[in-house]
Amino acid sequence: MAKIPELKSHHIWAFCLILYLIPVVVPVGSPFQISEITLKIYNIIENLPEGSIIVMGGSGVFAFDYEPGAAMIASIKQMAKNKLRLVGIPLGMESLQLHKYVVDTAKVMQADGGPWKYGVDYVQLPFIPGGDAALVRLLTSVQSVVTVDANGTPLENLPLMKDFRSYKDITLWICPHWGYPSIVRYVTGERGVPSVMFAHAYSYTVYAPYMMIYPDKVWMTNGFLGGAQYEKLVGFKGLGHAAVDSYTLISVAYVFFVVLGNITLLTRVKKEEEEAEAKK
Amino acid sequence: MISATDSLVGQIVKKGLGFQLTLLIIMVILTYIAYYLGKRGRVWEIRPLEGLEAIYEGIGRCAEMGRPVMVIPGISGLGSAETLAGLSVLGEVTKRSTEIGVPTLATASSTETIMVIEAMTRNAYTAAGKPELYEPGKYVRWFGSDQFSYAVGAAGYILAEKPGMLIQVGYFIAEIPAVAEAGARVGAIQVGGTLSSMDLIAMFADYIFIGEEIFAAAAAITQDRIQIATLAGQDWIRLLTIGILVVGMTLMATGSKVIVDLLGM
Amino acid sequence: MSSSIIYVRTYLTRILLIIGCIATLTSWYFVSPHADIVANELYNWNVNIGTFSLFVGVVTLFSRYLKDISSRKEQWEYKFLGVVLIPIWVIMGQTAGVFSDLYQKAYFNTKITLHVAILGQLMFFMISGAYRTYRIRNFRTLLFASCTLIIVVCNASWLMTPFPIADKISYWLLNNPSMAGYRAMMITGAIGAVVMGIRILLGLERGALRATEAR
Amino acid sequence: MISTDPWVWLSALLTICSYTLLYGDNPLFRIAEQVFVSVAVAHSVVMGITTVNTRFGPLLTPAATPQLFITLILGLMSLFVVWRKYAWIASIPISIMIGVGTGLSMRAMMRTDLVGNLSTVIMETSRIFVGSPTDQLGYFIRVTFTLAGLVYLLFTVFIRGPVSKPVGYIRTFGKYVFLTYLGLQVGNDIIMFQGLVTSAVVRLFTTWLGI
Repeated sequence: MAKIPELKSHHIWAFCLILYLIPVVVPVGSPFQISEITLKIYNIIENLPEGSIIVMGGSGVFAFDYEPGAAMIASIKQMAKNKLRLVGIPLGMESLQLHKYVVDTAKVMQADGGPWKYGVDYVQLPFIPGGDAALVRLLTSVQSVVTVDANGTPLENLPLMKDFRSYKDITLWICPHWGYPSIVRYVTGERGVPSVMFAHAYSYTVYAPYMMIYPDKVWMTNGFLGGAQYEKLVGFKGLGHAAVDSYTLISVAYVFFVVLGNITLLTRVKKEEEEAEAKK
Repeated sequence: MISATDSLVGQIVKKGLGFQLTLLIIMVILTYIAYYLGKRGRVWEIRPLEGLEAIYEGIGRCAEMGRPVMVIPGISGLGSAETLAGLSVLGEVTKRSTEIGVPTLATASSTETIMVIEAMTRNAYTAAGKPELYEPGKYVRWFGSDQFSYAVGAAGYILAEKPGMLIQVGYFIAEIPAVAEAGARVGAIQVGGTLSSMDLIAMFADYIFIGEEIFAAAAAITQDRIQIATLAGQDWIRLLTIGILVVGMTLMATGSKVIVDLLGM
Repeated sequence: MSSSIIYVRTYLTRILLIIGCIATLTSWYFVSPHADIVANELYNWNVNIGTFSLFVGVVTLFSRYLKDISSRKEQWEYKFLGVVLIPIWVIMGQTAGVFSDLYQKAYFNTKITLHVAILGQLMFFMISGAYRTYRIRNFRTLLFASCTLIIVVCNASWLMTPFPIADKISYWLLNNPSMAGYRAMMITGAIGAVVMGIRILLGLERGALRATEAR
Repeated sequence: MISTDPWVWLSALLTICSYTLLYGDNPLFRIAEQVFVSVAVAHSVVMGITTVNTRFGPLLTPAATPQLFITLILGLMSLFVVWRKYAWIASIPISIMIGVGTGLSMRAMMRTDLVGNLSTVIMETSRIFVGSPTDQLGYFIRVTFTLAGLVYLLFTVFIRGPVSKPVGYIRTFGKYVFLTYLGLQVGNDIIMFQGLVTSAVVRLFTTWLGI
């Protein structure tokens, strides 16, 4: 039996890069179904009373939070359609930029032709340092921690902030950030406010125990797949769809290379056995 | 009388938090007792750790193959407990491999960690009676303090030196695949352990330290009484939680929710 | 420095640490309006003090870079680029404002673009790594590789579409065996964190304060 | 059509620079990395100045409070952490932050991560015998895997006598519980990392080159 030679990493990478280009040139348009948990979150937001205040907040690194951003953008479109109100609370240094990115991309503000008016339907608070201590204090008194919005406008001049003083005014907390444990521990665990995380595929597996601890108050989507499902529910195609499209091919490549690696190992073992036999 | 006490406690301790507070107090007591015993000289035995045994065997195999060992204690500075655990492993590996003439190579991204590794290497050669073999910068390399400049440098270092064993124990995050893939390319035995990105380490490593095993490994290597006592104190608390679980599950099977109610969730 | 000053300093930091910790715990566990007032004040202090931590990085980086540039240390040219870029960026940021469209565009098209690209390319290492390491030599690799491959294929639409149950299998695996494994770690991690807190409180562990000890 | 937006060009070129890492270490990657590090640090400075203005602006108004002044001093003291000789000055504000952080972490970990999980495992026991067979198996796995994992993570406890063997088996099983979790997690990670590559590829080929 002939030994299959070991592939060089550069060849594997070049092959994968070509695979990535295929959906860009010829969109695969891979169909996928909606998971129960994504549908549940969609329905929760869908059934919130008009005017409910939703918080988008937490801390994380933008590049990682790019993944939850897919579902966040879709949910913002849904919120705007259902006349819900949103407050952005960035607790990480890059969170403010992520919040601006998702709101701008959702195109829900009046300047972009959407229904939301800044200060009335959406307010973006500035970055709040202090970590968990800031979050804990903010939950009992927003205005004691922050007095102006991200543009420097005093909060008393923003109609939405007149209705948002403490955790009691929050209907739902959505976290599109890595720092979800803090949200579960302090917002849901200590104050009982339901929370949703548009989770990274990585964080779904490690934060899943929180869903079991608070089964009626904590829900999570799963990574880009969850993002694509949310986009589909809301009715548009964004990064989630693009990621799922390329994943169709990459997942095949992944399995292919694992199988090939094992065949290579098998032929090597066989060859070694044959050589040992011949020596005898 | 009982109701009077109850109401008094109710006035002091917030509703539903009594058990959690009691558990916290028990944990304080157990932690202090373990510390006290450790300080007075009590030493606990630590169970065998697969990763540690693999490291000891691996050093021998490297000697047979004539290839060096490479140890990376993470990308954090000395403030991280994981890095300190990694340095303990590195210290022991350097000592053992130097004694049998196997070079131990190392790299890290933090400059303060690099300084400590360099000192450890020098001490190991002096202790082994071979100070003439030590040269600063010969065994320890630094490729920059940024996560990915370190990763690129470390991968290149691995491809150039072809270590027989690659040990990554310490604080690591997303850069693991870039370094460990190089280890796989040169066919090194890989041993790894970290807390935050263990899945990525596990993907590449032949032997792993699972979760807090890295601290157990550090305690076992250094035989530091206080570290071992901390480990023992945590074990008592772990046993207590297993006990609460077993009692709660047994009662739950008989239809009683008393433990769940007591937990106050 | 005289030993008595070091003594006073050490005790002062210990006392402040204990006050912070006890106030936070007391306000949560006990019915005490006084503890609530102290804790709330300390939370506000934390927010204000935390603001300054944003400058620590730049001070460290600049002092290191300037030293390397002046001694023409290896790769000093790249550091020079950094020393020039940082002030320009700060001026731009202060002029435009962090919530402006200009700042957002600049930030997104440099730092975020680069970060996403660098993290993304780890995918390539993961594929070539899987090719080499997922070789079934023993039960351990068999278990590990099969778990990975099951999730990889169950998340893919090419399997999910003809077999809708794939999605359910994927979630079942993540919500049961995977979740339970991590839960055990979460429980021991929580014990570790609480014990660490107790050790800090009892003065058995200096933790991050080690960084500020006089040398 | 190829983009004419200079920001898109910058973004595309930096993406290419960072992807040269796959070829090996090279000056283009070093430039990209330096831009990355510098912008990250500069961003923290911009955020810092903005936040100081917002938080300490009232000091220049009649609304200034003594507490605000104290925290300004403490904040400035915390900056001494970078000078080794005077790092002790920073220990005072840092001790307040560590104290509060430790207290918060202790109470939250105790409630959610420890007691919350214990309570959930116990509750799950009651669900092992109800519901569909898949659910029953799921709850059984949740409870047994958690217990086995906890037993595996005991390091200094040795059970001797007749039960030592069964405990040994549980411990070995615990190791495989963790391997199962880690294997499943890597599988789920793949979609995250590959999604990030997708966004880079889309940026290069759709946004920049207009394909």
